[in-house]
Amino acid sequence: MWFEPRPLPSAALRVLAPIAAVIAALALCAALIAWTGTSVAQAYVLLFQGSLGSRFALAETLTRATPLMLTGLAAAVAFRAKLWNIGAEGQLYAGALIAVMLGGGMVDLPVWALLPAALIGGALAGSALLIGPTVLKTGFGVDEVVTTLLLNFVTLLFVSMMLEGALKDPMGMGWPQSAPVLPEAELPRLIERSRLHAGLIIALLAAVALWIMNTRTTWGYEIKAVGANQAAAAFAGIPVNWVMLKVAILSGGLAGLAGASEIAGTRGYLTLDLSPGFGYSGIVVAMLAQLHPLGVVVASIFVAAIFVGADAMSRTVAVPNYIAEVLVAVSLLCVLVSAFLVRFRVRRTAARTS
Amino acid sequence: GTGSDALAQPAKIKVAGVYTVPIEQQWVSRIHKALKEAEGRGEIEYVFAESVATTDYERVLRQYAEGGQQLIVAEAFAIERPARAVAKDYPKTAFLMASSFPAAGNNFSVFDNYIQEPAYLTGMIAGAMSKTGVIGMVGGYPIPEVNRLMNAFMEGAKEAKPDIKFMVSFIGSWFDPPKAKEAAFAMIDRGADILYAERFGVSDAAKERGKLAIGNVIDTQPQYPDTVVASALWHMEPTISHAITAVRDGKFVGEDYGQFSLMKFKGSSLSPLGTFEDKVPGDAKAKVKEREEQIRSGAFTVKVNNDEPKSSM
Amino acid sequence: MADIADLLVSATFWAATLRIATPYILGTLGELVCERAGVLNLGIEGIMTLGAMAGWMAVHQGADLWTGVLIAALAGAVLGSLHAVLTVPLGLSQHVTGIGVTLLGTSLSYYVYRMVLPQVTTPPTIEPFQPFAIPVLSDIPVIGPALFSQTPLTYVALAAVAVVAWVLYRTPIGLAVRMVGENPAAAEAQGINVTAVRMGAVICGSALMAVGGAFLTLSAFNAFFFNMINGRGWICIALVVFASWRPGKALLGAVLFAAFDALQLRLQQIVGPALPYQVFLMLPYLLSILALVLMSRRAAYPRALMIPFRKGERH
Amino acid sequence: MVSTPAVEPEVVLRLTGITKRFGALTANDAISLDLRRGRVMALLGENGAGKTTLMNILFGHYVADAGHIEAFGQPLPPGSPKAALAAGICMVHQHFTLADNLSVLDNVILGTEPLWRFWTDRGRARRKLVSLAERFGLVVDPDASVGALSVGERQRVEILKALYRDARILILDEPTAVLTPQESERLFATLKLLTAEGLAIVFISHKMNEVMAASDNVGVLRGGRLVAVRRTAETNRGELAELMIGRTLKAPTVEPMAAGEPVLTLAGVTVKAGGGNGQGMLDAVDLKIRRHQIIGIAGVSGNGQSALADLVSGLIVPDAGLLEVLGNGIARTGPGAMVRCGVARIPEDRHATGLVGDMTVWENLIAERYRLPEFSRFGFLKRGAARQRAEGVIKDYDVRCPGPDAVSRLLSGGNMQKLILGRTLSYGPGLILANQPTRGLDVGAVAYVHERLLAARAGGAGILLISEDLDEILALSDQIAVIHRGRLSPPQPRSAVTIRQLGLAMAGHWTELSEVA
Ligand SMILES: Nc1ncnc2c1ncn2[C@@H]1O[C@H](COP(=O)(O)OP(=O)(O)OP(=O)(O)O)[C@@H](O)[C@H]1O
Ligand SMILES: Nc1ncnc2c1ncn2[C@@H]1O[C@H](COP(=O)(O)OP(=O)(O)OP(=O)(O)O)[C@@H](O)[C@H]1O
Ligand SMILES: [Mg+2]
Ligand SMILES: [Mg+2]
Repeated sequence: MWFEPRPLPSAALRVLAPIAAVIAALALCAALIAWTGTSVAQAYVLLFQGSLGSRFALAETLTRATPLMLTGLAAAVAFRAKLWNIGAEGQLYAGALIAVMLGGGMVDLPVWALLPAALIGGALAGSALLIGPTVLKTGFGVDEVVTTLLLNFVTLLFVSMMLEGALKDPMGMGWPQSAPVLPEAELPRLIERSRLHAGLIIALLAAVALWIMNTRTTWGYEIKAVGANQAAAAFAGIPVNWVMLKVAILSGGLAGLAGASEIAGTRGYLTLDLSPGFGYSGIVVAMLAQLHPLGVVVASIFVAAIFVGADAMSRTVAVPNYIAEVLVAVSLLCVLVSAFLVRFRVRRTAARTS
Repeated sequence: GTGSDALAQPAKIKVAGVYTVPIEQQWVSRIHKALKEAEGRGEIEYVFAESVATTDYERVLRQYAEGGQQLIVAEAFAIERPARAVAKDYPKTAFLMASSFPAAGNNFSVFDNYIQEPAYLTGMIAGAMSKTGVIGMVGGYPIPEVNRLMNAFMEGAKEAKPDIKFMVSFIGSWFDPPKAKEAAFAMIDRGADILYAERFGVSDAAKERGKLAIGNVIDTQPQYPDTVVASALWHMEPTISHAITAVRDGKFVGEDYGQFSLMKFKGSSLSPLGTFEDKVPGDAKAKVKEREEQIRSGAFTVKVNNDEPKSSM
Repeated sequence: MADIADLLVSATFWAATLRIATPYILGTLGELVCERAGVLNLGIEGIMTLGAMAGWMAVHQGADLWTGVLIAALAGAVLGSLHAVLTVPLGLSQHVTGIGVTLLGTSLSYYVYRMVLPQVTTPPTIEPFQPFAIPVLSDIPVIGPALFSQTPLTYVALAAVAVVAWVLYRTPIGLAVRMVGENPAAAEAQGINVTAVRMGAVICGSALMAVGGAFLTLSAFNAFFFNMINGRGWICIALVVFASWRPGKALLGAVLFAAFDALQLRLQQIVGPALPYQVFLMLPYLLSILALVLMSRRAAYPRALMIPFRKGERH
Repeated sequence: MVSTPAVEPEVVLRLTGITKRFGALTANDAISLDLRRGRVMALLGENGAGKTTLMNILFGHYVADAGHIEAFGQPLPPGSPKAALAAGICMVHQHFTLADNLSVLDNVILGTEPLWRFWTDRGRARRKLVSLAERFGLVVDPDASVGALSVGERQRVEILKALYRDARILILDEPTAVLTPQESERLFATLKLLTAEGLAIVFISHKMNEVMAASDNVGVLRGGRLVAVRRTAETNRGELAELMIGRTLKAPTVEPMAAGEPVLTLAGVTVKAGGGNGQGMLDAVDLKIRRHQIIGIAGVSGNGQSALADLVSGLIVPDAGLLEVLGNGIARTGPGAMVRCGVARIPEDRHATGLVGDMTVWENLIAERYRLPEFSRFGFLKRGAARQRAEGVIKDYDVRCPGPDAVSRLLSGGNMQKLILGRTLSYGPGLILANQPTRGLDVGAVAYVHERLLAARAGGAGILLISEDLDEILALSDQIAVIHRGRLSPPQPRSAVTIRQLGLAMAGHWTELSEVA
């Protein structure tokens, strides 16, 4: 058996493949659900209802999708340039840290400036954190997978240090948490009695902006060229290192923004469990979307819906809520395989003439 | 609406538990156990969600509130503000939340593990049992829930042996038993012969090295019959039954349930010495007994001290 | 200061160091074997979790401890072969597949654990491996208690270092593993089945990682906890780089890292919180990054690391 | 060797009806071939004719779609290099298959012993290797790291790999492509020793003189089909060339022209950083190229050509010395700066550095100029203008592709090269860097590229032609210089040098070259 590249995969194939992958994932996980003795059909119906079936469910799904969208875009923009940023988690915390400092009034700012300062400051913090590994990569050839991964832990420990030290909330009864941001630094709610906040709008705008950037601008052009063939890009005169740096600033900034928007939108203050792995899930989202910014919107809503829906389902029927993560993981792997099958067709070992 | 209908049998109250950790975790296991028992008595219908990430916590609260749960028992520790916002949004639902902060409004009550009293008593026992005069204490993070028990324990130990020394360390994680065990080993290596087991893993270190341990929140003596001398037990039953009654009678208001964790209300107790009945010196037992009586009668109060405990070596 | 010096020469300190190091040694060796064959395995965190769960669960269900270790290795091998199939013959992105495998390994472990043990209020426990003092050797002062009074899996880990080093540098199969990590086309031209060797390496490496995970539930502790691996797998990834892909240095790196941890736990009690404990915890990561930068130019990293090799394609 | 004994030796290898398709492309079309003991069979054919593919099938890298192979009368299982090796077939690949980080010995012994053993007997292996090396004059240090070896030494290691395995059939795919003429001669002497011991050899080459000198039989491939097999003694160059390309080849004519003002001046240019293991740097290079002038640079690859090309491409800056391009003293150079001052650059490797395979034709066409007002405004691309330009180039340069939106990866090599020519030459450059401009192209495309370069020369451009193909250098250049270990010989008029002199000069004997001057 071997794999033969398809010269030009058809559009239908490319659209159908991820859908088929998700169906395959649901089918694979059906076995786990059946193990509990629950009806699989009922479970998936509940999953759907719990994620998209009501105004509340939808609002919750979108709330959870918001940070995923931003970290997904962060991964998508970096991966397009083949900058393997595995550090979105750390960048998210860096963004949250700065956002909570600025939004909490650490620097004297007019009230109207609090929110923009928190968001922009958070984004810049994320950028700053990715610049180091990027410079090490372009300048010294240090593998950014390892450095960005390691920086996640360093950042988390640093945040932990701040939360138990300088930033500890004096009113927090000793909990390792920061003081809350001022009300003026909070993102407005989009729907009453829900958590859905304007961070979603920011994420959507970011996705559209990235899409326009990718398709219409010189920046998008450079990034694509550098990602597809760095040597050729350099030869043509595209400033590869500078493009990488721009990508790092964008990618880290988006991840930082995810942290800032979580602070300003849902939590109000910083704890060490701000993110249940949004940075890592962002990679999943980006891959599901095949790095397309608008695809990221869809994929993040999909992942969030699975999480929220599976979580809700698990509370109605006796399926452990860990099923949510299993579903996401299996979906990711299935989508990877399906993307492979779009590019290659499987051939039996032909003509074993012996 | 909690009104009972024409039938004599009152309708079961719908209760939901929301926990940030798995239900095996000592702290949450006490709440879970009390609610399970109430369910067993037919008083409530009980559902729960465990290991809920704090990001998802507010949603789960809201979903339960939307879903018509009458009483929600949960932890508000890391999500104080969102939890209170949810309670405001759902005034008909009763919220009983673990919290270090005061109660609020008409439907937000708070509770906490105020078991410093039995902790003090276990300290007295530890002080009496220590031969090296060094006690090791391993905690997760220095938060009030941990600090006040450690402080009370230390006070008790000092009463029994004024020159006793303490080593304190925090491992920076709630879930790393191997690491807690290592921290405990480190203390044993430096002379501790009794360990205050705030985290899972500490008693195991004591057991492995033939040292003693003091339990916390749950009674682990059955697992460590030759190691765990005594434990300060937490009983959520008084808190839970008070809340259930209040909901059933339509009288739930925001109040502080902290007192229901006190010994006076049977919210906490010193575990029976069990396998150590004969090993603890008689006069120590007598002194503990005396203090216990005084605490119950109100003649002696154990200070609530939320400050981070410090090593004294 | 004198306290710290005393500490550094005490047998108990080094015994603790070796104990803490054991899962890192096994995990790092496992990752090293994968990477030597050219496959980055970011699935390590999930594979270690699955190993910890599967090994423990087997023992809890009545198997003896060594069977538990075997089952952990098997479980690791199974999850590893998923990573192997996706990254070797299919040549999918190794980062992303690895993250998917980690996600799957951890969530599946939790799911299975909860399915088997749905209603527990205290964590069920098993009777774990006990320290086993090797006669004679353990009587040597300082070194004896430090090295030779460990639980059996620590000895297994130390032996694994020697075995992996021997296999890589002294045997034909080891040469084949190194070759497919350096230049798969060259290996194929010498009649080596690149796909088989790479997959075999990933599977064996994953089994080693899983045993590293099982150490935590069968030896270091006696129960399985969610989040129990707690980032130890990621550290192994860094340690491999720190060790320049050499088994001996991997041992050194793991021991150094563990020594920092052991020291940190003790310093907290000696000097109190003079420095936030996080600083100590950060050190190993920062040192790894520094090591990466220092040797990036001349690192003898496997040249074909992360480069897929599909048979019959132009290279 | 040329004289054939009355009795033919036995057939050791028989290919029957080998067919191999890559998608729509038929790389091998029902090829049948016999190889006899102690004989050398040369395979000729244009680039892409399917020679390597055939050998890859024989060696088991690829599986044929149809056909079968017999070695020594036994059927050879398809798709298994291991089986091929077991049958005594060894292959020296067109691109070396060695691991740089491992020692020579490691590279040689890999796969020669059962995989599942507890140790490797290195002592014995080393003795065997050393004795083989001595017997065939292939001296190389068994413990040296391959990464530290020269190209010629690596070639020796490749052959030693085959000998170590007691090869009975040896396949050499373009073994002399990277060797100096002298090194090639050494290789052929070794091969003679081997055939005398009964080894059968297939060797692939584009160099007609080698084929004539060293082979007993010649097979000619065209478009995937074996169009002829001839006894070497009974054929001649002309016939073979015609068999290969289907028509006779007209040599390009270089009109004599008066050189104009200088377009490129290098004075004492030194480049320190650069290519690995001490090679590939430039050492005090002087060079002047004028308008209407083609200067050819000959040399064995890895002697500094890349550095020279990178310098003129703007990828690197000189560490010392002066670089002047079209009247501009270049201080802050860069590919963009070079393009803007009028340098057209044809890179060595069109796949790796010439084009971004996954981008479309129009995207590739603007790669050098996307930031200029011609193609963008306020950071937004003018896609219309870019497409329009692509359509123009496609027409003017006869790029065969579906249109501006075609993905350039799917173009054939010749059309890729036309695309690159169109990208640079259409702006009327004053200086052209042509680095291996025809490598891997079929003859038609080669003629087209040469024609375009000569037209640019006539139009006033000066051309720096770097090529490993001496015939190309001799055919196009006004003057020829040889580069060796980073040093450049003074250019000599083409009429004053011979292939032999060039070969010696490429090996470092410059005196040969200056004697004529
Ligand atoms: N793995 C592959 N996938 C797709 N196409 C291939 C592959 N290998 C070879 N080809 C195509 O098959 C044809 C024959 O290629 P091959 O390498 O055999 O040519 P060749 O005669 O060896 O040429 P050269 O003189 O350049 O070495 C070419 O068009 C080539 O692009
Ligand atoms: N890997 C591949 N995938 C898909 N199609 C290919 C591949 N390789 C070659 N082709 C197809 O085969 C044809 C010949 O391509 P190829 O690149 O071999 O041409 P070439 O003239 O030999 O160029 P070069 O010598 O530069 O490789 C092209 O039209 C291309 O569509
Ligand atoms: Mg070709
Ligand atoms: Mg070829």
